[in-house]
Amino acid sequence: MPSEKVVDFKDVVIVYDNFPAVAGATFSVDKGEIVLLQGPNGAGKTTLLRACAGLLPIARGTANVLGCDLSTNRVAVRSRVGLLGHANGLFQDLTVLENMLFWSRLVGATRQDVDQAMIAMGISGRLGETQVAKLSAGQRRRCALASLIVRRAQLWLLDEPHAGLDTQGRDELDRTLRAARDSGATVIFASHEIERARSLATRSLMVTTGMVKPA
Amino acid sequence: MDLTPRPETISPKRRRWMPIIVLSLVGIGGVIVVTQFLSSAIDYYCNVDEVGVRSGCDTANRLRVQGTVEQGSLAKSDNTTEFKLVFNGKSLDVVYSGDPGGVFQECISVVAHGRLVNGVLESNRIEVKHSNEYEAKNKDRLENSGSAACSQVQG
Amino acid sequence: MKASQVNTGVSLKMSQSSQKFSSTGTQATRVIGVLAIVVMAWVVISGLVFTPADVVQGESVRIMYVHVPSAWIAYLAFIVTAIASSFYIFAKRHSLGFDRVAGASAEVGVMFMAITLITGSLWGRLTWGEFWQWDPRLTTTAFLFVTYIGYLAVRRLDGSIEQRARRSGVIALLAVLEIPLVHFSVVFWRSLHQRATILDPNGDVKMDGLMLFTLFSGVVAFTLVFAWLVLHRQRTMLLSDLSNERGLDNAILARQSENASN
Amino acid sequence: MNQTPRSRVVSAVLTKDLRIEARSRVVTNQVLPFAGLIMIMFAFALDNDDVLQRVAGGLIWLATIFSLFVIVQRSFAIDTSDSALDSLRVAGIDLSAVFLGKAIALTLQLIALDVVLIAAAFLLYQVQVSAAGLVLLVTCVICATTGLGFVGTLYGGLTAGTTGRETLLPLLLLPVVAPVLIAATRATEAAFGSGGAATSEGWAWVGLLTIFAAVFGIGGSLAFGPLIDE
Repeated sequence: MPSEKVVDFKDVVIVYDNFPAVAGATFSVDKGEIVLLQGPNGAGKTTLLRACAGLLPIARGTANVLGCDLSTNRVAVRSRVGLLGHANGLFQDLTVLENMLFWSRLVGATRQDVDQAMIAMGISGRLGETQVAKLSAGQRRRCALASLIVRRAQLWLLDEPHAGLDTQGRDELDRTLRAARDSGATVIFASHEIERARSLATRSLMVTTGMVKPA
Repeated sequence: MDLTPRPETISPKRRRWMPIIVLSLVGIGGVIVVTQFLSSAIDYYCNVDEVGVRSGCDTANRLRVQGTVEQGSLAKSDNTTEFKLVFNGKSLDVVYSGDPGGVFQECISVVAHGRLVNGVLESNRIEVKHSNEYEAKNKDRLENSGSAACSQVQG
Repeated sequence: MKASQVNTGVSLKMSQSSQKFSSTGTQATRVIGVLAIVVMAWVVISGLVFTPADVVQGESVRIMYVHVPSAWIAYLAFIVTAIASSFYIFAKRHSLGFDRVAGASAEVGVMFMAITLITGSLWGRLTWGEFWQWDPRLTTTAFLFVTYIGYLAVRRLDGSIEQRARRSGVIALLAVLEIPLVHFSVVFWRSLHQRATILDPNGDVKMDGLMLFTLFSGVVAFTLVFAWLVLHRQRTMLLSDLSNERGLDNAILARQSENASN
Repeated sequence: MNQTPRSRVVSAVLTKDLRIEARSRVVTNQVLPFAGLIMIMFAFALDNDDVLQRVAGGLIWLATIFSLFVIVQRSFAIDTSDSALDSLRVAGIDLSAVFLGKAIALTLQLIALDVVLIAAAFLLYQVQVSAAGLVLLVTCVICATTGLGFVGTLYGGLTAGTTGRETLLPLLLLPVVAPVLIAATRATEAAFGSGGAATSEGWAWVGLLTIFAAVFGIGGSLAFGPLIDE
């Protein structure tokens, strides 16, 4: 292993809609960490997470994720990360189970993986047969988290994972993220639930106006 | 619950040239289909000798007939213009309602639109089909004998 | 040099970042521009005065000196677009300079194609008696024109410069396939439009000597105009990209100082 | 080395798109009546059996191509509405498989649409078809809709998620699908025997349709990934 650094950003600028949403971010994340990104709205947390997933071009600076240089090989990163964005990425007209089976087929997960993930997020049974359009916001979030779990990524990127979940759901989520870390994954997440997030994270980073500092 | 990261997924190396070769073969096939099998359907006109013979030139339909206006056949009256179209040894009488105007004259190629009635093409539109020859309009040539001029213009 | 403050201390990903601009002209474009004016003047005088009228078409043959060169240059422009796009797409280092050349060339090509269609319909009215006929050559030309209008519309879609280059590159490579279809439509099918005189496959050019020379001069003049326009347009595109880049530098500084003041 | 096999991605995307259509019935409830309306309007406007029989082939394919614009936009709206397209990008799969899956789903919807439109032509325009003509008609529908499915998916992916795509998509697609419109119309006319056309004349047009489908099938699966990967 040449480096245990999973994410390594140096003076990274990311332009979104002609605006430097990230304006010179320098930070790194080691393997096995659970890193919290905190900061006010519009600070660039979402942009950072999407860039780590290889979805946004790097305008300036050097960015390295899981050994891939993002400015030259953005696509290679995508097969190794799992991203839960603001949106859930679910199909409204399909049931919870159909959504889960669709994503699990794409990433090569088994039916057993799906069942376990659905039990873990509390959406198995009758809820599994319900169309996503008829679910509450919190239930949809659980479904999106379950499809992230079957992904079994090396790097988990979560944008406001706690938002919309009830206490029980948040406990389930925290347990799952710790278990993933223990199995060898790395987690970066953004959250406004500072108390809960701090207890989950092994380290916090402060994101303000497109820059990253230790919190 | 198993949360161990999956081993890296490596996309298999694809042969980059195969699709391009297949694509060009398909393209060649396209050219052959278009030029060999579809020409009669896309052709703009039928030649005089093909009327009623070639598919797509059926005498029942409205036709576009190409030929040369025979020298000495042009007869203009008040409302009609009559002339003979010749091509490849066959000829066809054309009655055009009106005066074609423009550069219409004897000895040039035209496309006449119309229907066949008793072996006569009743036309209501005439387009001059210009050949791909361009020559200077000079006095010498205009004074040449008519037949020589006509053979010069025929494409 | 007034423009020397451009890109001070900023590493630009632009291919010509070291170049300093006071205008989009250079020695080369000035020479091309002057040559274009001289040759064009000769084409106008020769086309309108020196060349004879055609034995069949009469005076309307003079439209040919504009119509044929503009059609050829439109083809040339679209082929340049396709070549530049393929350089952008297939080269290891996706250089945006090629994308700008592709875009500039397509814009000029659409202009020449419009000139071709307008002069062609005028000539058609005089010779065939019709402005427009749905014959194979005219129909395929119309499709080609609309395709490249679509290409320009794709370049204006929102997204990053790289996205613009990739999307329009794919369309350019698909659209260029139409050109042989348009050019050979008069050979494949019987068309109202005459076959090519100068690019005759058998090589016997049936055209009066001075007419031919004037037509060639027209092609040279239009090629020079094309080159002049593309070089300038490509540079204004570069300048606009550079100014965006400068705007970005300012935006980054503003964003960072916003941070310091907090 | 456990990249998900292409065939599995293709079938997953295909069943997903078809199942969503079966549930939401957007094509059935909106596009089909729209296309049917085009057929009926022409029947009223050209109240003449001779003319209608003659133009039946053209009307079927004109209605198909107008419907194509709507179905393509619907097909990509499914994926962009809740950012599922982002999740597809991050899933680390071969995106040409997504292209094939979506194109096949689109083709099957178009075939279903054409079956209804052809049935409408039989009812409204009293067209006739022989056994040989029926074989030609079926082949023509399959080849033409496959080509339309490929080209629609390619251009739909190109404009997916951009502003102004509603107007841009027809502008881009119309010149490209014009050969399909012409070829499919001529082949259908040959199958119906409209205007005395012989059935055998239609097969060359079907050849053209096949080649169109092959070009955009290969070109699309090469280009779709880079276009979506942003």
